Amino acid sequence: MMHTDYKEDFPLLLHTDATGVKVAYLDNAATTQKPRQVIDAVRTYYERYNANPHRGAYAIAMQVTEAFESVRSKVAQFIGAPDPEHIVFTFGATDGINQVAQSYGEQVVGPGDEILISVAEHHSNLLPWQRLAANKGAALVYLSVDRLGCIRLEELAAKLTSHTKIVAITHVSNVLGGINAIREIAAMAHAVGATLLLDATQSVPHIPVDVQDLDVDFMVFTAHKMLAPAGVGVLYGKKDLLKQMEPARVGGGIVEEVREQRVRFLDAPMKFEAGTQNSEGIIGLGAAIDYLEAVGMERVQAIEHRLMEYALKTLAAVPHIVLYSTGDAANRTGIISFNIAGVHPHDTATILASHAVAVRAGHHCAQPLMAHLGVNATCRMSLYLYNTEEDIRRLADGLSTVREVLGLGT
Amino acid sequence: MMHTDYKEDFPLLLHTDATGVKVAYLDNAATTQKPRQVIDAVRTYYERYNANPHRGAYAIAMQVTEAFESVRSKVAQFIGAPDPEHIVFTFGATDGINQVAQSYGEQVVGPGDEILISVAEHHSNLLPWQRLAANKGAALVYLSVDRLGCIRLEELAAKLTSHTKIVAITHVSNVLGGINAIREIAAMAHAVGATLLLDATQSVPHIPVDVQDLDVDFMVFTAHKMLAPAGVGVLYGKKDLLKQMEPARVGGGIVEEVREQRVRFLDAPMKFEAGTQNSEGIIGLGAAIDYLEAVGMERVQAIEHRLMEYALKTLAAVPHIVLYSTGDAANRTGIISFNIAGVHPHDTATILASHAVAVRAGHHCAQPLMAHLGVNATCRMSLYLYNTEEDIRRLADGLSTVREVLGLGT
Amino acid sequence: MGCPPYGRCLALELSDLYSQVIRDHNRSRHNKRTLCDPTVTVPGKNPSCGDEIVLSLTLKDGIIEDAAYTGVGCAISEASVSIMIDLIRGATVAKASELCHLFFRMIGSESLTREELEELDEAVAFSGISRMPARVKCATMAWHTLQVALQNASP
Amino acid sequence: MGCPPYGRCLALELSDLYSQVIRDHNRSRHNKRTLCDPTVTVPGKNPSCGDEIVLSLTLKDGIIEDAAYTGVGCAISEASVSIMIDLIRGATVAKASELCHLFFRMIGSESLTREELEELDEAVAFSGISRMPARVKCATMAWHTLQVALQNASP
Ligand SMILES: Cc1ncc(COP(=O)(O)O)c(C=O)c1O
Ligand SMILES: Cc1ncc(COP(=O)(O)O)c(C=O)c1O
Repeated sequence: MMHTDYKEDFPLLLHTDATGVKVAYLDNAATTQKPRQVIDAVRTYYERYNANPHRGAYAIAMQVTEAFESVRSKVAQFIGAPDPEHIVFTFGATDGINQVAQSYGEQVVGPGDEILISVAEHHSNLLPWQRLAANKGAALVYLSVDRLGCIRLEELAAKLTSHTKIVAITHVSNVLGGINAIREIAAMAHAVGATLLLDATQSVPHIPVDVQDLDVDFMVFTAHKMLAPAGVGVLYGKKDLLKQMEPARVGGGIVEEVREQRVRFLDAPMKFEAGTQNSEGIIGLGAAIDYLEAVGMERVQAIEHRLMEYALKTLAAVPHIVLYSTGDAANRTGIISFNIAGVHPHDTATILASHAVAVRAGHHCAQPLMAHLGVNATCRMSLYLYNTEEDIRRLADGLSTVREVLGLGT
Repeated sequence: MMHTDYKEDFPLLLHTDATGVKVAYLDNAATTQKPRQVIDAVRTYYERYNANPHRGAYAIAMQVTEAFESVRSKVAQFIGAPDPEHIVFTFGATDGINQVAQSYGEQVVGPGDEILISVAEHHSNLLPWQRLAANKGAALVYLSVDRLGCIRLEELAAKLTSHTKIVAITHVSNVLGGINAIREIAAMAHAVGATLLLDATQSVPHIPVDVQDLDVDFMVFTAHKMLAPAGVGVLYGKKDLLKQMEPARVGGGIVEEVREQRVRFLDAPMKFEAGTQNSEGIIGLGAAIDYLEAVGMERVQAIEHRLMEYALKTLAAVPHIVLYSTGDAANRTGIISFNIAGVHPHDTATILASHAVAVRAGHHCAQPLMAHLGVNATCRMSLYLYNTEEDIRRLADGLSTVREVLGLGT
Repeated sequence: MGCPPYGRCLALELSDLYSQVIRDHNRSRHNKRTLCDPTVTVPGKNPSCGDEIVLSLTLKDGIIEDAAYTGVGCAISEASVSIMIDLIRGATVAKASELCHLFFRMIGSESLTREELEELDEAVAFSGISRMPARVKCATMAWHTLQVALQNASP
Repeated sequence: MGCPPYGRCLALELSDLYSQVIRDHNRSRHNKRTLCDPTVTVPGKNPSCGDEIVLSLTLKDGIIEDAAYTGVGCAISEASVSIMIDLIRGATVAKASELCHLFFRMIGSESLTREELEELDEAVAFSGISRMPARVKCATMAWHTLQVALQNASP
């Protein structure tokens, strides 16, 4: 059953602790909570049809195989991929980006070539390219970003050259929340013959995403940030690209034939899924997509947009607050980075924690962006469809106590 | 609560289908069932303290971090590692072996060097080395095996040379079930300066394993074959080896400092755990180890040994059966490979499935071993602590019907 | 997702899977032999078991004069290739190609007309295989191999 | 595993974490300055927030004549380094090293004698930090840095 008060579906958000308090969970960019529907899907798998998929002729083995492959179809349809063969299951977004850097990057990047990323990339969409560039004698070129973490198309135009082999860009900054203009970026990258990898980790859970409409070449995202279990991710790739790639990880389940000194791999997507996959996680992802589709991604976006308008207004009124991305709620998802003047973000987060308000403090795995912003660290609140205005009020109220707790006056 | 009839703890094994039948689950070498204790640990995580570990100052984030790290300690103690820093969480055994091949293998293997494996290796402990050898101009050298899939120490002695850089051997063959003499193999490998990786995927769940006693350099295993969730594995490594390795996968959570063009990684084990880990799976692994320790690994081994004596006797009496590893139950775990004469193993497995008896048919991701045995494929039954003599009787009864169903007489 | 009864192999009865036709072809093996001078020889592989069946055709003037197979497979795959060979022996390449399409439509659970089913003759023994996903590849391997053989043979 | 109350930061009261001592050191910042001619300067880093605190010591004849720090950290880490500097200023290298050990024993939840606790003086403000795992590194960074500095300084 689906409620309009979505919190009702999330046992963790309903739980009251010994002091009668519920958590105001505002760390959704780190990971999201799981609805009953997902928790039940995982439990039902364990209790009714747990088996190793693709490997048995008995009833439960066939059932898990069918469930597993039906999630592949569901994911394809959810992100607008032409068919399930475009969908590779990974162990997370980080795993997916590393696979592309190793399998595809190793093939196409050579000395003197360039890889283009933005200064707002998560370390997971930075370090694989930094290493690839270093190994190959290629250059890792950075694009700066605006106040919402978005790249500027003029700068992109200036930096794209015939040497640019790969453009790897986040759809949405995990610190500032702005939505990049991917359709334009893809067209510009393709015009110089570069391949575009989209890190959609912070977009797929929050806004409608259509890979064919955006015309991206590769796209990765991670299940645990979209109501589903951890240890599962998705890599979408255009068919000819997947076809030309050797698997980055090799082992059981991906071969047509193994001889002592040679191997013939299966076709994509199977050839990329070496070893036993996280079936329960994949089945949980299927249930999460069902949940999100029942709500509707337009509606998810609208809910977050409405909450963001409230949050921007409410936080702006907090004394001594420093907001790192001001402006209105347009063209962004539900992420706000901030600090309290004179207070280290770790202290702010700890004091908020004592009010059972969960936000994250730190560099958010985006140290180059921190350098760009001229800070060591920030606090970040990040919304999802189950958040409420009350959560945001509790955040603002908690923030108002911070300086006093530290003896800095109010 | 722990029963002596362990089946009572496993909801899937207790479930009766519409026709009143329970499954006789004999495919434990592929994956094992999950006890209530593990299922509950996962559910409690989702309902009470789901958060991204190592990343938050709020209560549930600290709680998951503590739970996560306490499983690391538990794993260390379970396999006799000196301390938790030796334990790297991976996404499975396949992932762990690939990491060692990429991080360590790339460093130490050069042209003319040799990598020694057995013909009984699972593809996951074969293909990473086959590729490494090909990339480096090194040789992949095979050891043959005896009727239980064990290597012979004389052949090992003859093939170990000063060129041997890596010996990668399974502790227990996933097809034939024999237990390799790892202590001796380790000493012999070390005597020529080679590094030993032990694939303990089929041993750690079934027999007591102590990494210091065996003196292995690396060891991998996978959680889903030991009562725990899929998508989690463990890599043990000696400290100086882990120290000298660069991470194979890079991304968030593994860095001390990231600049645009350089990075400084954290120490092991953190530097190998890029990206969000499978926390629920790791917490489930902790519950699975608690379960196995409450039973006692000596007892697990004794239960399987007793069942194996019964199974060897019972299956030997099945008409037209061909057993691929005869003899008594000594020095082996609960795995038997077999065929019915004149019948393809896929047909045998399908007919067994109609009796709700779950065994696996195929090459078991061990094609070179199949070639060595002179078959394309076999059926395999594999036991775990919850199996019973009745499961084995149902297997034997089912097997007796196979030739008749196919019109080959009885 | 409902749970199928364990003893049912996902809703296909054992006697439907191993029907008389299939059992007969398995025993007779009349199409399991080596052709003297085949026009085209194509291996077909089932990666899940490592099985290989090699299909050979002798073509003359667009007619499949003879066909045979070697190799080993399970009861389903050997019966499927044997039944297929009976069907295509003497047929034109065009006709064989058409039978391929019909067979895949049937496996894909499309409902065929009575005439179409008659064309497939004994091969309708596999019409229920889609309810047994683990074995679909066994039934289709022969026909996939035939498609490749026909392509290779066409000038 | 029991669930700690959300509002409790794992059983450490906010007023214990941000005690008067810690607040005072945070405000006064009397040890936050640059030494003219330090014998040894060592950076300490907290990877979880990217913070860096640089500790400088002036040593003469085995005595820490002066000490100071620069850089930024959270309230806990800045208070910890400041309290540490007050403690070691004027102490012998041997004594400072002993204080390190005492401090780590306290953080590791060992129970110390009254005399030992007295030696740690204001640093006992961090005795409860182990109940707040996310902040342990903030409290210990100063002392880890001191250990490195003393090693670097010893001839
Ligand atoms: C001996 C052996 N090694 C490695 C593996 C690979 O384990 P996983 O698929 O969990 O990565 C398996 C099981 O599939 C195995 O039996
Ligand atoms: C933008 C972005 N990319 C990549 C990642 C990495 O995802 P994961 O840790 O699930 O691999 C994250 C989240 O941590 C992210 O926010």
